Amino acid sequence: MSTIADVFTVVAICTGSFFFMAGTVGLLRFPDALTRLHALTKADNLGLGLIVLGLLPQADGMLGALKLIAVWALVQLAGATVAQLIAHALLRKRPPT
Amino acid sequence: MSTAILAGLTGAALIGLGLYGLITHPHPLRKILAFNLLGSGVFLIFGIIARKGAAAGFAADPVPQAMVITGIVVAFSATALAVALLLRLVQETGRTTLRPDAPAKPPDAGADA
Amino acid sequence: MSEFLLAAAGFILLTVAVGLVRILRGPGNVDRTMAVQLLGTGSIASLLLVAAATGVRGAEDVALGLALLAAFASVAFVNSAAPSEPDNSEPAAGE
Amino acid sequence: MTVLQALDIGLAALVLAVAGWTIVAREAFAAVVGYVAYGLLLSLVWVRLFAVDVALTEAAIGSGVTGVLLISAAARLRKTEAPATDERLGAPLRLLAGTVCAVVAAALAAVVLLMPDPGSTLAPEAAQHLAETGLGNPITAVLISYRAFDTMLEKVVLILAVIGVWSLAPDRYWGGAPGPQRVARHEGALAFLAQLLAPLGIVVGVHIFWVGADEPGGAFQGGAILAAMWMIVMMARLVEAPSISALWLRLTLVAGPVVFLAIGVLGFAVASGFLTYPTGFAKPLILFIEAFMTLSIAATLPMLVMGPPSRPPRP
Repeated sequence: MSTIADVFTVVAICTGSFFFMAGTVGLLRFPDALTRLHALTKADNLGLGLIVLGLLPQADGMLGALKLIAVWALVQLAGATVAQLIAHALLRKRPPT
Repeated sequence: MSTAILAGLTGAALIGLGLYGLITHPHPLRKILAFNLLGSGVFLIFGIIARKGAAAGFAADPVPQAMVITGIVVAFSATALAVALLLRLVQETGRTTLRPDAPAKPPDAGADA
Repeated sequence: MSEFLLAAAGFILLTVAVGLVRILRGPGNVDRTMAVQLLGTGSIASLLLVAAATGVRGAEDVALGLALLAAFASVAFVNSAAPSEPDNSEPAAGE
Repeated sequence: MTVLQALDIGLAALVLAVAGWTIVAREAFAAVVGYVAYGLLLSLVWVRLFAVDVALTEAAIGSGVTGVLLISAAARLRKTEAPATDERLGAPLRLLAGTVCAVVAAALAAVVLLMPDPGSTLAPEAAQHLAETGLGNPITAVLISYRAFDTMLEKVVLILAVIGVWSLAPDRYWGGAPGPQRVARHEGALAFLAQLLAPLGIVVGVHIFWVGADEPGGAFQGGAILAAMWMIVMMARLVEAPSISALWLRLTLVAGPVVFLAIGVLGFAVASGFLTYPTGFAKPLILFIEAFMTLSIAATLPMLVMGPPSRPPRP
């Protein structure tokens, strides 16, 4: 049982780390701010989400698991809003050509 | 090398960096920033003192930790007061320097609310 | 297991730190804000991993605090970038 | 070298790199953004030092609230940066300053390396006081019982800072309110964030204050999170900053130190002196004091960030 949980953890955390790397590569390589924003939100949502998912089997008790999920939900909320706000700020500065 | 010594060395380097910024930057906001850097370096040195004082079943001596917590709050209030002073100075004179021989500029009306 | 978690934490920290090159390069302040946003998420992830590996008590609460403040700096940035737009055009509602 | 050591060294290098950036950056805004990142990394370092209470404080105050203060200041001071660069020190002086700072850093590094291990400690005294208070978190016990006097004075410092900031207001604005005005139509996303985040944040803030008796947390950390939540609803312009002459605001600001002082003076009558607690009642009294301190901190930090009043008082 614990082996299955461990394998699950390893797979989820590896995938999550991959998304963080993808987000960074996007942030560095994409040509303009709006596409970079797109890359950033992927890392925010999927990267942290998968890591939290992977840590859930290792969490101690209900409260620990609940806190992990709360962390993810809060970052999700913050990431979504900040993406909106930044996109707004970008559009305001540069009206569509 | 243990984590605590590494953190202490980082703290020493941060104090050096912060001091350098405090001396060389002409803009007061940058000085405030450098001052905060210096402060956090001091706190890290407190961190190693706490970690080395681990005794009585604690992972770290609680007394320096408590001092760091009060220190962070006091550093914040000093920063806030300094920033408020600076903004008021700019609002009044349009400049960030107190040097009497600095070129006078008209007060910046655009220093908005 | 804990070795793996720590390695993952180090890897994530390293990648988001590479992302900080955006702070250096800019070009705009928007890009800098995005780099910090990514670093914030990455630090939360590595904090959770380190906490699970080393078993520091209460580290989830630090992650919770960081998560609450994740949007904080970015909101301040957006607010200060466009400060005086609907400011005086409308009288304060309410009273 | 173990994985953990590699992680520590990487983290330290990263902290130093970001700190270096805040010094060498050309624009103040870029430096301030670096400082926010620096605060985040520093709270990771504190977790690695097993100082979770400090990590929480650093995350909430060092990175979060200070970051907001400096970001808005940098945005407002952008026009003044170019004139200030005229006053840059010359290269020889900068070299001299660099040498002096390197010597200071090297001396401190030597102190760190020569520090005895295990070092001198006050932990046994703290542990003894911990047993008397009935608390489980030694740091809270140090803050409110063993070194209570420091903590009380520190609260007074916070109030002095608020008075200092307020007294920078022009005469015509005295009694007015700081910060932006409330608007009827807000930017959708920001208002949504604030409306959703604030209730959750209040729960987390109260939780961190409450568990502070036995687990990492406490009045400072909980209060700082509550303060951040108040600031976010003000930034979203859902609520307006109160007028600085509002009685409730002033009462909230002084509530923490006043209650602390009152119970401290009561110590003369019912316990063994100033700022001591009667045996058996220490824990409830400490939590009572901490509740008011949390409220005071939650009110003080936003007032410091919002700055002096910027509008004339309403007639």
